Formats: sequence, C-alpha cells, structure tokens
Amino acid sequence: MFAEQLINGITLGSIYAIVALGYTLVFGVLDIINMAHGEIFMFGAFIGMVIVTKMNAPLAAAFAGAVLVTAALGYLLERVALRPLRGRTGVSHLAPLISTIGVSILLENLAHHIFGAGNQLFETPFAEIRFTIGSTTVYLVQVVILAVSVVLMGGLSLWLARTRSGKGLRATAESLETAELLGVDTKRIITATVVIASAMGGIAGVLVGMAFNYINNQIGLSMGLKGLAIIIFGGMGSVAGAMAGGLILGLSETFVVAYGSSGYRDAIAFLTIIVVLLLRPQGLFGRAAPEARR
Amino acid sequence: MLLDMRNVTMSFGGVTALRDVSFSVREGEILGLIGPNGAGKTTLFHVLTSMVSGASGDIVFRGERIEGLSTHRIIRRGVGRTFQNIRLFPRMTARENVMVGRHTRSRAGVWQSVLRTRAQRAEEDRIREKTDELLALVGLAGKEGSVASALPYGYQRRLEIARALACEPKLLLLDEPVAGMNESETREIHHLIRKVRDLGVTVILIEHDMSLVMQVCDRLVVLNFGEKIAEGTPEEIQNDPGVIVAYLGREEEGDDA
Amino acid sequence: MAVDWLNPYHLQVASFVLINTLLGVSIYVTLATGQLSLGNAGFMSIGAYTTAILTTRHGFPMPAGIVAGSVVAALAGIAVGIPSLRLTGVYLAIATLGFGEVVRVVFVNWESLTGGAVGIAAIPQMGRELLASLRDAGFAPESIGLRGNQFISLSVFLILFASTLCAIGFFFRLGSSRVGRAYAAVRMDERAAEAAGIDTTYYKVLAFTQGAMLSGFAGALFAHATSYISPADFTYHRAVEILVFAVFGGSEHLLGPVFGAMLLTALPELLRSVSDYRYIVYGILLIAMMVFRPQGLIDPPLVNRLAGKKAAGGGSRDAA
Amino acid sequence: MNGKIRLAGLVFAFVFAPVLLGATGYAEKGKGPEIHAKIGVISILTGPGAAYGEAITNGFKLAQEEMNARAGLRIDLVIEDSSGKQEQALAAAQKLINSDQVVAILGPTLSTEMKVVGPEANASGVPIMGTSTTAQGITQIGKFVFRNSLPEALAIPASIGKAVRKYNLRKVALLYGNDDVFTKSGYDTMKKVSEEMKLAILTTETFQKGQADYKAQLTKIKNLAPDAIFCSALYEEGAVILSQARKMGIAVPFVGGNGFNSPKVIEIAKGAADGLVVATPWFGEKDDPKVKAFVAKYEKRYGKKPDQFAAQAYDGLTLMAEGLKKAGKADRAALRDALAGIRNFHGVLGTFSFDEERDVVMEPAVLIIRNGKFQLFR
Repeated sequence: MFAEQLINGITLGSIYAIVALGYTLVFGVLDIINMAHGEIFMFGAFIGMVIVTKMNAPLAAAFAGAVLVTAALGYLLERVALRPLRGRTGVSHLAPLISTIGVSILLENLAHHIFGAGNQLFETPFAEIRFTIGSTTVYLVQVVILAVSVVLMGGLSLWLARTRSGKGLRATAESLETAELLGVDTKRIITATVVIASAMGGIAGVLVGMAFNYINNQIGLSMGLKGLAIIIFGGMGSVAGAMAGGLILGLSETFVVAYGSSGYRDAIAFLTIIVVLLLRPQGLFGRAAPEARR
Repeated sequence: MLLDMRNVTMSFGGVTALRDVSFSVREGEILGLIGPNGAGKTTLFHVLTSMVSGASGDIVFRGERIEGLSTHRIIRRGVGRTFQNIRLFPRMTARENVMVGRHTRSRAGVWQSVLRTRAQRAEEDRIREKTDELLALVGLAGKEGSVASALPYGYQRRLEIARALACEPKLLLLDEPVAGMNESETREIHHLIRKVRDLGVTVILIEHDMSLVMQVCDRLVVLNFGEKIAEGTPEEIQNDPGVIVAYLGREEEGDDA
Repeated sequence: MAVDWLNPYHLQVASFVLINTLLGVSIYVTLATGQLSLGNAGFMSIGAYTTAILTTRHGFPMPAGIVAGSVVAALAGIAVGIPSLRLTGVYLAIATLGFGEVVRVVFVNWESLTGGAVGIAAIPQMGRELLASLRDAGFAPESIGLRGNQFISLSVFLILFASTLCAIGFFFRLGSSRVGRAYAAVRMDERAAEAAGIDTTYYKVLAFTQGAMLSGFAGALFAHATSYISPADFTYHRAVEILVFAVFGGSEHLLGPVFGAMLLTALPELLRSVSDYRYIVYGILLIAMMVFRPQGLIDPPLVNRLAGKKAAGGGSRDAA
Repeated sequence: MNGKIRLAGLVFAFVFAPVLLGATGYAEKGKGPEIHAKIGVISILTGPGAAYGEAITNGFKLAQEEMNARAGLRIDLVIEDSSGKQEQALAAAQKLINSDQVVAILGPTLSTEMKVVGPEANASGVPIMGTSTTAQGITQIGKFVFRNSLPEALAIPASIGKAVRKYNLRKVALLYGNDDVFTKSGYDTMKKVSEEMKLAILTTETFQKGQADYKAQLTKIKNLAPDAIFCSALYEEGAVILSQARKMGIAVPFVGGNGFNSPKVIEIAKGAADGLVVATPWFGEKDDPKVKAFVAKYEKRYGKKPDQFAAQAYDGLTLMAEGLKKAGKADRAALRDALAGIRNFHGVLGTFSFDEERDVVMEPAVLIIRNGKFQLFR
C-alpha cells in the first residue's frame, strides 16, 4: 500500500507543483497574486476535454488547444485586469488582487455556461496504459505527469538563468524601473510572463483530466487554493520552492488519508501555511524577507 | 548627567558600527555628534531609541537604564527624535502629524475616545492647543491644515521637529536637520535649536556643516569608524590632530546607513 | 389597516445588507493599521457558532450569547493577531485566509460540538423571540397594524440597523481620536509611529482584535437572523466577499466598506431577473471597478467634497 | 411560540388572501371553474449545485406544461435562484411570499436551505414543498412544510438491507462527503444501520465537495478488502469515486444513498457504474405507462433521461396541482389542508401518500446498475 500511496502522492503533488509554478512566475515578476490562475487552469482542462473526448482528436491536439486558449486568456487577463492598474499612483496594493478575483468569478461562471455544471468525463486511451511492478500498478499518465512537471521546472529555471528574455524577466522582477533603464521592454516581458504562466496552467489542466478522468468548473478554485498554499510554503517567486512545495503537499495530503483521518486533508495545506509563515516567513526557498514586500 | 552611554557596541552582519563608545550628555547643553560618513552617528541614534537590536553596553537616561526597552517606552521617558530622511505621516495634515506626537502625553483609550467623555474632550482641546503652539514655535503657523507631503522641504523638516517636541522630551535627537537647506534656512533652524534648548530641552545634533556646528554646539563628540576619537569644546576639537586627520579631504554631504 | 408597503422581503434583503456592512467594516478596521486580514470569515463563524451552541444547548439568553460570541471571536483574534505581527501584506492575507479555512475544517470535523456539516438548526431567531415575548406580555403586532411576519422582519431589521449604526459610530469616533490617529500613523509609517511614542505592537493587535470581534459580532447576529448555520456559510467565498466589500466600496474611508457592502449585497437581489448571468456581471463589475476607480467607490477626497470640508480625523486616511 | 406564529400566519392568510389575490388578478371565483395559481420555485441556477437545480427546474416546467394543457387549472411559475446559499434562499422566499404573492412554494433544493426557508414560509402561512430535501426534521418545521422526496432514513435501510441479504456482507468500508449536509446525514444513517446489522466497519473515510482525486482514500480501502463499500455521496462525486475505484481494481459492490441515484452516474462513470446499489423513489425503467410517458417527454424536450430530481420535481408540481383542484381555489390555507389530505396519489414515483407529519409514505425500489443500466435489485 505504501508504494501505491507514494505514487498517488507524487502524481497529485506534481500537478500541484505545475499549478504553483504559474502562481510563482507571476508573483516573481509582478509581485501580485493572480487569483484567476486556478480558473485559467480549469479552462485548459475543459478545452482539453472538448478536443479529446468530444472531438476524438489526439492528445497532442488537446495540449496544443489548451495551451493556445489559456495563453490567450492570460493575454486578455494582463491587458484587461492588470495593465490598467500598473504604474498608477495611489493604487492600493490590493487592487490587482481584486481585479483577478473578478476574472476568476467571471471565468468560473463562463465555464458553467459554456461547458455545463457537474463532472465531465475526460476520456483518452492514453490514460488506460498501465504496467505492473511487483504488486503495484502504475499508470503511464502518472509517470508522464511527474516528467512534465520536472521538465517544466527545469526548463523554466534554465530559461530564466540562460536566455536573454529570461534575464530580462529576472531584471524586471528585481526592479521595474531599473529594468526599463537597462533597455528591457518590461511591457512585453510582463505580458510574456502572464501568458507563459497561463499556458502552464493549461498544461496542468489537461494533465489533471488525464489523471483523474473527470473535471468540473470547481476544480479551479480547489486547485488554485492549494497552489496558493504551495507558493507560500515554497517561497514566493521560487521555482524550486513551487516544485518541492507541490510534492510535499501532495504527499502529505495522501499520507494523512492513508494513515490518519481524511477529514483533515484540506486543512493540511492551510495549517502548513500558517506554521511556515510564522517560523520561516520567507518560505522554504524564499530569500527576501516578507517585510520587504508590501 | 542627563544621559550616560557606557561602552556601547553595535555590530551587524560582521560589521562593527559602534565600538565601545562612551560619553555623557549634560542637562541643557547642545551636543554635536560629528564624524565622516559611515562613522556610526545615525546608528547611535538608532541604538539610543532601540530602533535596532543587538547592541551591548549601558545607556543610562535620567538615572535609569533604558537599553533594551522598546522604542515607545524610551520616547515616553522623554526622548524625541527626527530622521535623516524625513519621516512624516504623508497624508496627514501638519496639525495631525504633531497631534500624533502628543501620543505619550495623552491617555484617552478606546472607550473614552468612543464615548467622548469630558476628560477626553478636554484632552483633545489641550492636544490641539499645544499642537498649534508648537507649530507656531517652529514657524508653521498658518500651515496647520496643509497635507504634510505637500509642504515644501524646509517646512517638512520643521514639522518633524515639532512632532518630536510634542512628546515634551528632555532630550531631542536631531539627525542632520539642515541637510539640503540653503544658508538662510540653515540659520533659521539653528536659531530654532537654540530656542528649543532655552526651553529646557537638551539636544544631540548630528551635523556635517562644521562652521555651523562650531557656532551652535556647546560640546562635540567625534566618531570615526564606529569609535569615539575625540570629545570636547568646539575649540578643543578644532585643534585635535586626530580629528583633522579623520576629516582630511572627506568633507561631503550624505551620511552613514 | 395593515402597512402593506412594508415588505418582509425587502427587510430581509436590508438585514443581510446590514450584516455584510458590519463585516465590511470589520475588515476596514484591521486595514486601518495597514494589515490585510482574510480571516474574518473564520472569526465570523466563531462568533456564530459560539452563540448558537450557548443558546441552543446551554440555555443562554440571546443577548448573552451574542456578547459571548463576540468575545470568543476577539480572543481568537488576539491569539492569531500576536503571532501574525511578523507578517505583512500578501503574507498576512494568505496566513489569515489559511486560518479561516482551518477553522472551517475544524467545525466540519468536530461533530460532537458543531454537528459537522449538518450544522446547528433551530437557533432562536431574534424577531420571532421578540414577538413571542411581546405576545406573552400581551402585545399584538396587529395592534400597530403589522402582520406577524412583518413585525418579525421589521424587528430583525431594526435590531441590526441599531447594531450597525452603533458599530459605525464607534469606529467613526475612534477614527478621529488619539487611538485613530495612532492607527493611521502605524498604517502610514510604522517606524515613525514608534518614534512618536506609539506602541505599534499594541495598536496592531488591538485593531486586529477589534476586526475579529466585529466579525464575531456580525456572525452572532447572522446566526440569530437566519436561525440556522453550517460550515458552508463560512467558506473561502465569504472571506473574499468581505474583502471585496472593502475594496470595492473603498478601503481608505470608513464609509467605503459600508457602501461597498450595501451595494454589492443589494445588487445581486436587484439583478435577480437576470439571475443566470448574475455572477458574470458581478465579475465584470469587479474588474471594471479596479480599472477605473481602484481606490474604490468612496475615498476621502470624495467624502470631503460631499461634506464640503476638510476631514479633521486621522483615522480615515490611508497608506498602502 | 410556534403555535402563535402559525396562528398569526393563518389569520393573515384568511384576512388578506382574498384582498391580495384580487389585487393580483387571479382566483376569479364565479367567472368559471378556472383556477389560476402562481407558484414560486426556489432552485439553484448558479454556483456549485446548479446541476441539481437544472434537473429540478426542468421537471417543474414539464409538469407545468402538462397541467396547463388541461382545462380548469392555470399555473404560473416564478423561478428564483438561491445559488445554494441560505440567505439567498431566504431572500428569494421573502420575495415570492410578499412581492409575488405566490400561493405556494416548491423547493428549495437543499435541506440546509429548507431549514432557513421553511420556518419563514410556515410563519407566513404559505405551503412549501421540498422535492429534493431528504434530511431529517424537514416537515417537523411546521404544518405548512411538506416534502415528496424520499428521506434517507427510509432509503438507506432498504438498500443496505437488500445488499446485506443478497451478498452476505460482513465487513464494509464507509466513505462519505463530510462537508455536505446531505451526504453527512446519509452517512449517519448508514452507520446506524451498519451497526444495527452488526457489520464490521473496517474504516470510515471522508472526502470534500468538488474533490477530483479520491485515490488516497480508495487505495486505503482497497487494501482493507471490504465486502462492500457504503458510499454516501451525491452523484457528481459518487460517479467519479466509482470510476476511480473500478480503475484501481476495486470490484466489490457499492451501496449508495438517495443522492447517488441518477442516470448521470452511468453517463459519467460508464461501465464502472456496474454494481452500484441504491434505493430510490424513482425508477425510470419501470413498466408503468405514466413513467414511460414522462421519460419519453422529458428526453424529447431536454435531450437526456430524467433523474430522480427531475422526477420528484415533476411529481411535486403535480401534487400541487392535485391539491389546488381539491381545494378548488388558489388559497394558501385551503391548499395546505388539501395537500395534507392527499393519500395514494399515483405519480411517476409510484403510489404516494403524506403521513400525519406531511412526510413521505412510499415503498422505495432498490436498484442495481448492471450492464450500464438501472435494474430492479431482486
């Protein structure tokens, strides 16, 4: 049972991690929490579902479609709900939080009207491929999810560290004004960040559909809250923190059910947040003291 | 002695900002605290008012040890201070800024405030009276209703002094009150400092402008790289060879962290 | 003979507007010292559950239950407020949001005390209790031209209205006092506030506790207005809703959250005719507000212009 | 105190009903046999529970069309959204009672909502009938409160009893949604019945609304190897649980509560739904012309098979129509009395009576899903 639960935990944790990556990327650059990220993720899942289940198209098309749509949503989010707030004087630091909450409410209810309420089957032959090691059954999807999350994290780290646009992004994260002085097109960088983060949400959405076979318009909220918990835990803006935090949360949720009481499963995430913030407010991998950020 | 600092040492991040600094402040004097950039002058103010932690040594103020007390307790015991980079409450009016400064000299709590008791109303009247008096003293009469952040720079400095005076301090710590001011403004501030002293407030003044320090201060303490290198009257300091070496070619604006 | 225009439905809507107003003010109070708390749904539930348990199981009279609910919520506020002092901005918001969720999960799981997800029913409803005791005293609402349910709704509304008025008056007066000036000073520059002799720790915890207490008070009133509560009433959605009241209405003036709560509670009721698209409209409205008027509907300059004078109090100002 | 309120409500209803009815222009006695009634509906149109609200509203609308097609009765529905929230449900009820002056209310959807709305309607003397409220203590709220939805307290003992006898169950695992009133009270009944039947409860696991991943709980249950899983879930979550369980190789029967009973389970879980045992007031495959006609009409109209929520809603409005005909006028108090007297009513749910407490008297059918179809469990 331990091996099976371990696999369950890692699968769940990897998905959490990908969702958290989207949050952490946006927070790292813009210093704001994109409350609509969960709903963008949910939209990705639905687009994937429509392509794979309703149109019987191959899985690759689902990923492509989901990424395309969520990237577009990310672009719209940035243009409509974030950019107009930026650089204006006297804007409360809560304003972007609220505007993205507005987007999340909008998307959640749009999904309800477009895709319907309730669980929708996400059916793909790929999800049925499995193999057995000893007495443990492993689904190929579970391996793929872990791989995708590792690749995304590695790719993101490399991109940030090595490429020109990645460096521009980091400069923007350090200081918007300095980056502008250095000739970085911060407007483009910010848009790119939100678009990339959203597209990663789209990938995570399709993966969730593959892993659990069902999606509904509420998964955005529950996954979104978990993602939020993870970036606090792992450290805001930290790529490694999102990954580690996601895995730790996925594993601890699974093992609390396995060896404890399933009723408190959802409390873990938030209890962890509180404890971590009080003992190590910058999070597991965070550097800046939280007092420095307002 | 109003204030006694004995063997005060302060280090953070491997850097020793103050090393074994000892000196005393007499009641009613204006003490100049001078030294080149990074000498530890502002740090000394921070240590005195407990705005940094990790200092060692004894600080005795009016016969009581105050090191390790929290800032507001030290202020309550009669220390007022200003900051090197003015720190006003930007969206309050000038009057409100000074009224905040009266905090330690008033006592209305939540219930008195909400019930508007007679004592509370009388206290508010006194606060307002005293506030306007102080604003007049620093030359801000007629500016009571202006929003602090909209005041000209020189007025902001004066307002900060008024706020520091509002708690009726025995000791006033002024951190470069004339930085960035022209000659006539500087003279006015020094005039104000003397006036404050004449009201019975002892002053410690951090200042770079040597000529003016010489004119206004009764005594000087010189810091360099966190150590006290000299103490005495302006004349004594002027002729101190150590001080001359420390200052050689380093006369400039700005200060330590 | 009857006052037909007195429609219990409108009074009902107005009563919930008032409870939400109290909640909006509760988040504003904490915000007045620059702290953003998203735990007010949690404090609200603590107040509601405390009075529900005390009145249904231990025979407490309703007013005692409401007071107890507020006090327990305040104690919880102190317990959360002190360790949270180290946190600022977004971190405090998320930590308090976490607190709210933990409280809800505990209420779901602690069945022996809270009844779990089933919640607590048959909580004395203030209007009905009042009517019952008045009838015992020989009073019939019909004698003043009111039907029974009109009287019940009206009395609920009036009790809430008086409570809300008291709360607003309380914080309005506090705002323009020594304490309110200390709050504003802490909000604008904590270090300068310390240098002015203000015990910033005390005032931050005080504001946090007052916010928690007011939330608990609102929760207790909520319990006695609906007569039924369950953990589902105090979810993440509630926490966000409370925040939205403050930020939509305006977080820089006490009247902001008051109007925010009023408008945003009444709006979905007015929009009932397009109920299918209600939340879509709601979402768009939020985005538009932030884009075109991010400080919220009401800000101090507007209030001053309307009042035709400069505000004297310091408590009504903001720093972000 | 309740008595007084009821009295006040009655007084109000008698005194004002004619005035109000006259003002809104219905119940024109003497102009003919036509009864014109405005009935309020409180349902979930937005938010998480909208899937249930949709089926329920469909059921009402279909019944309304049928009733209005007949002579002598004209029913208007005023449909309000509650979003599944008590305050909104209460506000909706207030609007229906006082602004729209409805003669009766159908709904609200959830038992939690009914606990808030019921006392209000009762105090106002407006008959209110829950068509999907299955928790305990609903009709005990007051004499104006009815329901036609099979309470869990009747459904669950029936299904568990049959499953235990048929499969000779000894050890079971319990799984339920602990943050929902409906599934929680279903679980309470399951636990009680299991204990009464001396079954060994290997483990009790919980889940939360909207959860996507149940693998941790199911892996744990699988390793304990129970004879059956008693699962108190709404079909939305239940179907996903079934699917994930079967995929993991858990082949034992599932016994569900009332909320698990929906054709949607098969639609969502497909083949994995086989082996689910439920007790239900509603069996769509029943060899009864009434049922067949209803299913055909519903499917034609909405493109899917009716579930029990739709069926109960359909019968709920039909019951209201029956009550109105018996009362002979669109009057709140008269309708209440007429409804309370209904016995042996034949609807799509079967033979139905109200008991003395206006609660349900009927024989639930126990069904099992085999080969992707609900069949009678014998």
